[in-house]
Amino acid sequence: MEFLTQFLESIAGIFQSSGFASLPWQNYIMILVSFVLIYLAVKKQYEPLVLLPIAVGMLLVNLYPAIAMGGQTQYIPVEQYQAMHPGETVKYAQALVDGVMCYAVPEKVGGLLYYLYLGVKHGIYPPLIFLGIGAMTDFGPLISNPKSFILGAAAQIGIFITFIGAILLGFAPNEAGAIGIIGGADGPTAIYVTSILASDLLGPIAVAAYSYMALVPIIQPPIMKLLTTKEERSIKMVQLRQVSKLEKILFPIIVTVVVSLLLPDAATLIGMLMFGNLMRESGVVERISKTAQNELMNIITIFLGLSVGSTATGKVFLSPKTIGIIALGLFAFMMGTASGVIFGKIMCKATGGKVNPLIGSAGVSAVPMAARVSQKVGQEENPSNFLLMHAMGPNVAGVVGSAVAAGVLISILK
Amino acid sequence: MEFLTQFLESIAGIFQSSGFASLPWQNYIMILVSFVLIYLAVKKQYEPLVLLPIAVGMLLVNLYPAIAMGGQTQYIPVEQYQAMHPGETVKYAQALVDGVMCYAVPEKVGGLLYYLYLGVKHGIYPPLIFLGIGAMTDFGPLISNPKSFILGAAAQIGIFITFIGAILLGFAPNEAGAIGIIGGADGPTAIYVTSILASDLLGPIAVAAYSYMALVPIIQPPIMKLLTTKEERSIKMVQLRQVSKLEKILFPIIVTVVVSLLLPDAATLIGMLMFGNLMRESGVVERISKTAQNELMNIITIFLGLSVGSTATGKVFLSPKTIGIIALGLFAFMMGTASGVIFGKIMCKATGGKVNPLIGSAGVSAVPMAARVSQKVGQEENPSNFLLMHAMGPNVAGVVGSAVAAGVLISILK
Amino acid sequence: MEFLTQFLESIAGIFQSSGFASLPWQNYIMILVSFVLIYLAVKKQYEPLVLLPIAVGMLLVNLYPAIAMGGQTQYIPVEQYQAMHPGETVKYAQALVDGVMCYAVPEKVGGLLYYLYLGVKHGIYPPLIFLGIGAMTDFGPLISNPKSFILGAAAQIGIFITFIGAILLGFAPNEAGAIGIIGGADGPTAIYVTSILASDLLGPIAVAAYSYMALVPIIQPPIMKLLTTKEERSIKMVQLRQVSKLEKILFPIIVTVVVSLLLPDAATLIGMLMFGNLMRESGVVERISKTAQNELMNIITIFLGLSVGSTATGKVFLSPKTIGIIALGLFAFMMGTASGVIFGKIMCKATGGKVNPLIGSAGVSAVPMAARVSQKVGQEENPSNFLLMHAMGPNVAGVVGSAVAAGVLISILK
Amino acid sequence: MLDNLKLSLIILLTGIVVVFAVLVLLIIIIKLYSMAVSSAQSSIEQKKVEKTAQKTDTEEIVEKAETAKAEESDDGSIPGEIIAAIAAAVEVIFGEGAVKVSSVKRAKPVRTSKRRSAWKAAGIAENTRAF
Amino acid sequence: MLDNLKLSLIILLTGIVVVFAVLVLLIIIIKLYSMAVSSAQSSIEQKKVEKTAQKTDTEEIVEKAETAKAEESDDGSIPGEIIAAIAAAVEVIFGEGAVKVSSVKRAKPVRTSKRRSAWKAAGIAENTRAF
Amino acid sequence: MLDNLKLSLIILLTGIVVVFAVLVLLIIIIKLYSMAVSSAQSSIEQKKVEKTAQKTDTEEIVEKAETAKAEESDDGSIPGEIIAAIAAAVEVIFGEGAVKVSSVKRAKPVRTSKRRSAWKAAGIAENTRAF
Ligand code: NA
Ligand code: NA
Ligand code: NA
Repeated sequence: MEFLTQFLESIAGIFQSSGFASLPWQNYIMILVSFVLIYLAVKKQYEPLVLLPIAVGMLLVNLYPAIAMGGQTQYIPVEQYQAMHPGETVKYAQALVDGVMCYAVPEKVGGLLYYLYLGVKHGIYPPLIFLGIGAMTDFGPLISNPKSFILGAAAQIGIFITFIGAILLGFAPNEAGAIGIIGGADGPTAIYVTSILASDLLGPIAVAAYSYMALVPIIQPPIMKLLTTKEERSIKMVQLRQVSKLEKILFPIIVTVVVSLLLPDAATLIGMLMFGNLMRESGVVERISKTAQNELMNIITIFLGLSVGSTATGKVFLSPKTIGIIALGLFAFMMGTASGVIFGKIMCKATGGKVNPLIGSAGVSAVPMAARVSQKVGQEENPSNFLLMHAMGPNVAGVVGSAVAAGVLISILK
Repeated sequence: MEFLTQFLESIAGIFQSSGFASLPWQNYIMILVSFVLIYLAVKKQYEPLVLLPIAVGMLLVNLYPAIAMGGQTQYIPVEQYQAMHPGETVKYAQALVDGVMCYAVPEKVGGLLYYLYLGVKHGIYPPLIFLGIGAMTDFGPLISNPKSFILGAAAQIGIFITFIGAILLGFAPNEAGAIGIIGGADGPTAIYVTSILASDLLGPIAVAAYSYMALVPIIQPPIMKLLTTKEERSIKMVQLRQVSKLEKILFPIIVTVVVSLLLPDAATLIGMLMFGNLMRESGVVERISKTAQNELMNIITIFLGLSVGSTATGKVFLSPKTIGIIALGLFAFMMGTASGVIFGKIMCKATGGKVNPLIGSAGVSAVPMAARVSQKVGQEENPSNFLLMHAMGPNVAGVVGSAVAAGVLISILK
Repeated sequence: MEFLTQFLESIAGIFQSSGFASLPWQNYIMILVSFVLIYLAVKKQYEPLVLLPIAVGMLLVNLYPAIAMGGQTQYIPVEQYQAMHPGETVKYAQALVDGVMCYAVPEKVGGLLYYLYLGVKHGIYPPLIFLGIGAMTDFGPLISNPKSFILGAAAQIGIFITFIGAILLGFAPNEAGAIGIIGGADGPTAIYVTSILASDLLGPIAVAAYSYMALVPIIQPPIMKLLTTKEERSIKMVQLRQVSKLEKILFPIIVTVVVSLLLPDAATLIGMLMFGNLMRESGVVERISKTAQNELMNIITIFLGLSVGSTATGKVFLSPKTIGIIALGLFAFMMGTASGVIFGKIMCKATGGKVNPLIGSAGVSAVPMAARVSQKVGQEENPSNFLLMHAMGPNVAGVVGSAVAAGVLISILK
Repeated sequence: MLDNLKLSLIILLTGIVVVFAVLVLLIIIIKLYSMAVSSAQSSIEQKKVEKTAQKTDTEEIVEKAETAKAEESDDGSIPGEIIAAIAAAVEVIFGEGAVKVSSVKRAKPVRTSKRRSAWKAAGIAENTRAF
Repeated sequence: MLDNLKLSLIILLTGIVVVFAVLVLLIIIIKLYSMAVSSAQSSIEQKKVEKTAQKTDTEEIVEKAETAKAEESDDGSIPGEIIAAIAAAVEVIFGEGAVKVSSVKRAKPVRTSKRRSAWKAAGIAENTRAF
Repeated sequence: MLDNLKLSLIILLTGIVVVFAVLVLLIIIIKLYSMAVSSAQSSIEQKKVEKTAQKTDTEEIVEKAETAKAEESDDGSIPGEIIAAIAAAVEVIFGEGAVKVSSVKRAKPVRTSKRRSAWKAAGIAENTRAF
């Protein structure tokens, strides 16, 4: 009889610790949200390499919140401990708790995603992903036509305009900075800035940033067409000159030095991006360059995605803030596109019609998707028009530009 | 003269710190044990990918125990420190030791295997290996014939029967749980559970688990033949239906949700296994899926093996407990095989002879060895009988089953 | 008006935190030094796999010192904190600071290279690189002719002679040990020893070690020619016998046991080197062996290089010590080469002219460059002379030899 | 010891009950969704078969290209050069004449561009997309 | 300084003595086990050579297959399909007739099965074995 | 709120000014060094073109091999077997006669040695170089 009671208690205990009995309703909504993200990643192929891990991290943390919780330490008064373990010599950390000397005894380890998240919290993952991106990126089109930097700068104006919008919607300045950086259209930069300025918002901001990057082919064309004339869109640009190997090697060194000296808060991101690029262009360290852009980046991507997703708990995600972030993120992308195109028009005028303003929208980064959108919109108007390489210049300049913008935000707001 | 004395003292000092002068005799026995394991791994190819690192970890820790020791911190009273280092500003952690305010000055770093072991201690390595296994595993045969789950569940009964056996042999309940999980025939699960319930026993339990997994082709056939008739072994099963891509994509999501909700303590293992499988089946993230099943898993395997081996010090390993663990581990494998086959017979009866009971033994996991044993024993009876794919169903179900059983043990015993 | 003031103040604030306003002049010199190293790595291909990351780490830390700084913790008196955050329950660590109970509130995370450096500080990276080197190295020529160990030992004499030199130049004993190990001509060993004995000197010692390794073809030939006669250099050696697989498998096990027992402080390096070699020769764990020598080693190389470079701040590097280190490093290489060749001559005499003394210089390690230098100098004298495989024996013996020498230095000086 | 034995039996029962409960629940759910999925998919496939049966080879190719085009504008993730590649492959298999009229306009400019280094660079850049 | 110089000399001597002691000990041990290994192996090889000399090619192949079979039952780690693969390779090299009588029984069913997808799947699953 | 709005405007202005300042500075520097680099390189290339124009194919090959030799002795990092490989490739392309006199002496011994396992081992060992 007693035995049966105990058995039923044991079953009941497992049930009570189960999700069905303990999860708040918000978590079930978040599970549905994660399903939507999995659908978008798998079926619609919205940046699946990052959104799929984010979605799974979100799913897991809402099914099993402990997976993202830190370890627990028990504080046991020294005298009590010694009474319980006579004769034992211990090495536990000692601490004063409310005036009583205690041992800090580790009681429970943290969850997997808690440990993986440390790489986000300490700002380790985003620069390492930038290392891989640098090793993959050809800055040739930008070196060949350095004026592209102007477009890469112009498209960052959206970041700062969005900042104002976020303030108007009632966000605190640090949150507004993290929201604005969505307009940088650059995932690692957005995660890096948010982890420093407003780590609570990591989940919604990362989801917004990567979703809108996937939606660039939908968001940009109407704005581009609205702001340009048929004639402007038909402009053919002259072939870019060939860039020598030496120029390509010097480029990452110069950018590192200039940006780090002027804006120290951008040094880590830019430094690693340019180190990756130096590995690539030097041609003498192919072994480590390949690992940086493949296995290392892939491992970090998995860890980053899972742990960013694990910040998206119901309490944080299901708040009016998320709706604001989603709306402001779209606004940021649109502003960035618009300011890029407008500066494209200015350059068009200034060069007497040699620059097709469509390449301005590529300045938002979202490499290489935004450049392909420029190509496509241009070719619709004039099938023999090939803007892709011309758009790659502003496109990679936009990566540098958003890292610099990130430095400004961190410098003022942190 | 004095110089010669000092030189001889220096030589003597090195000799006194050498293993010859300082190692207890148990370590030499453990060194021999590690040689046996190296022999089994290299010559007999007993799960060499894991047993070889375990054996080397065991060898190193017994030759040089400091390789697995943590760092040392010196507690120097603040006043004393300041007297010794006048004018210096320090950043050392402060702590009260026996009522005296001290600086905690790091004095000595830990050994390599101490740091690598942190990934075991914090439960990080096993789920990451499950990530890779998930990305390698085709759950098609199980989705095609979901009733295989019954066999995957049945073969876990050995875990709980072995628990009773371990209690009878005098093991504490937490130790008994870790020993029982050997019957799960799944390395990462065994290491995960043991690191939580009875980390002292990691060495012998990991060695037993992987050794018996390598011995599955020896252990299972006699039991399978004993429990089945010639007619049962000759049963041919009908071809499995083709499984659609959508079903394969939904499977990991559903399993994650169901298991995590019902049994939170299994969520980390199952969640990562199924995330790996989702990466595989979605087909949109091949980059990271390949890294998860290759480089990431290989790196973790090296670290896991070395650090698990480093727990096998003489004091722990050379105890009657180890003999008990080895005996109980074999018992667990046999019980799991038997209960799998018996449930296979029940299913055979229930389906009017459509199920060959030999596929029941594959439910212990030990993927894909146990399934191949089913195939081989079946073909001995009837050379035209191909059970392999039918046995793969229970085989992969057994992986899920032992993770669920692990969740039960952790939930009750931790 | 006030607004304009604030805007200008904001610009001024960014400028004041910029490198231009805050970096001491030493950093600019170090930036130039890093340019020289980048030039040597990229253009002259001086060990680019390590020197390029070191140079970039050096560049980044001098442009942006915070990239290598640890996190900051604020100590806020408990009462004050509770007054500021009423009703909040906190989990911050408690500590007594100057007799006042405080919360230790994490305020700022550390820089990227601070975290990457932990792997150097805790002695994790060098053994893992040795793991990969072991998996790449064929010890066949050494097993075939074990007397090569004598030459591998002889070439380490330079380490201890250099120690005397460093003491004479006024270095402290721990520093002298780290400087001496440059003569081991083995990067990971030098970094490992220096991180234990004199971590302040990591930057200059690593740079010196790798630079001189790249310069082996310049440094060695004059010494080799000076110490040998034309007849000695023309000696042809008999073909080495074939080594069986079993001998190759036993070799790493035996070396691990012998060295670890005799000299525990060399156990970690030798143990991992030999584990890598056992993975290679056993032939049963190709999966993890390949990862150890490729992706794992490449990732560690990037982290190691960057973080070693980040120790080279102006304050440390621009001191007379660096000049001493550079001079002593060259001296160490020369002494090692000379003692190797001299022992080669002794062996030549002892064997009645069967040993070409030129293979002695290969004992310094610098695998396989030093062995190729022996080949080249030999062939200059006698074009039909092929010393390469004969020189590979002392060459790989030199790796073992410097690890043993490292153990002696650590054992006495730490 | 007696307590431990009672615990053993409780664990045995709880373990068996929970493991079977979870896995049997999985069986039920998988059976259900498998049925749902396969019935849904078979109805889709049937429609496809009916449609296809009414067409000649050439028409089918053209339609495929159009479908690709349509899908592209839906989510924008299928870039133009993929269509060109498909068209080129179709030509190789069915002969040059097969895609004569309707596809020439679409395919030709893209195919020309494939010879340009710009597109090659875009292919490389593709890899950086997700970051 | 004088103390440091004394320390230097001690380190010089200790270093040289210890490094040489360890490496010379290694020489001795390696010499010894090399001799042991090679004498053991040469005696084994001699036996093999004697045995092989008495056989025709065909017999040898059959014997090899049988050895493989025997080894398989020893530790169970060499699966049946490897034998089949070896047999197939042998056929390719020596012609179909070479493995006529004794191997047909063993090899044929397995070779048939190689065409089944089940075996292909098993090959893939092989990779997961160690975990 | 008003304070925050003021902050917004300051951030907007500061952000635009700093971002443009940094990137425009980069434009200037890149323009400058590009000009420097390309003018330096074009003058080097011109010299090369002039030199090359005066030679026959065979002479050029010989000279290339000598340049390689010279570079090798400079920093010692270009090993002899690379020259051999180049020479072998040249032979394949230009026929055996092309490298008759001056290169035979240099190339032959190395090429012979390429068949030795020692050099194969050295090739493998090459990978370990940096560590
Ligand atoms: Na951007
Ligand atoms: Na199992
Ligand atoms: Na050495």
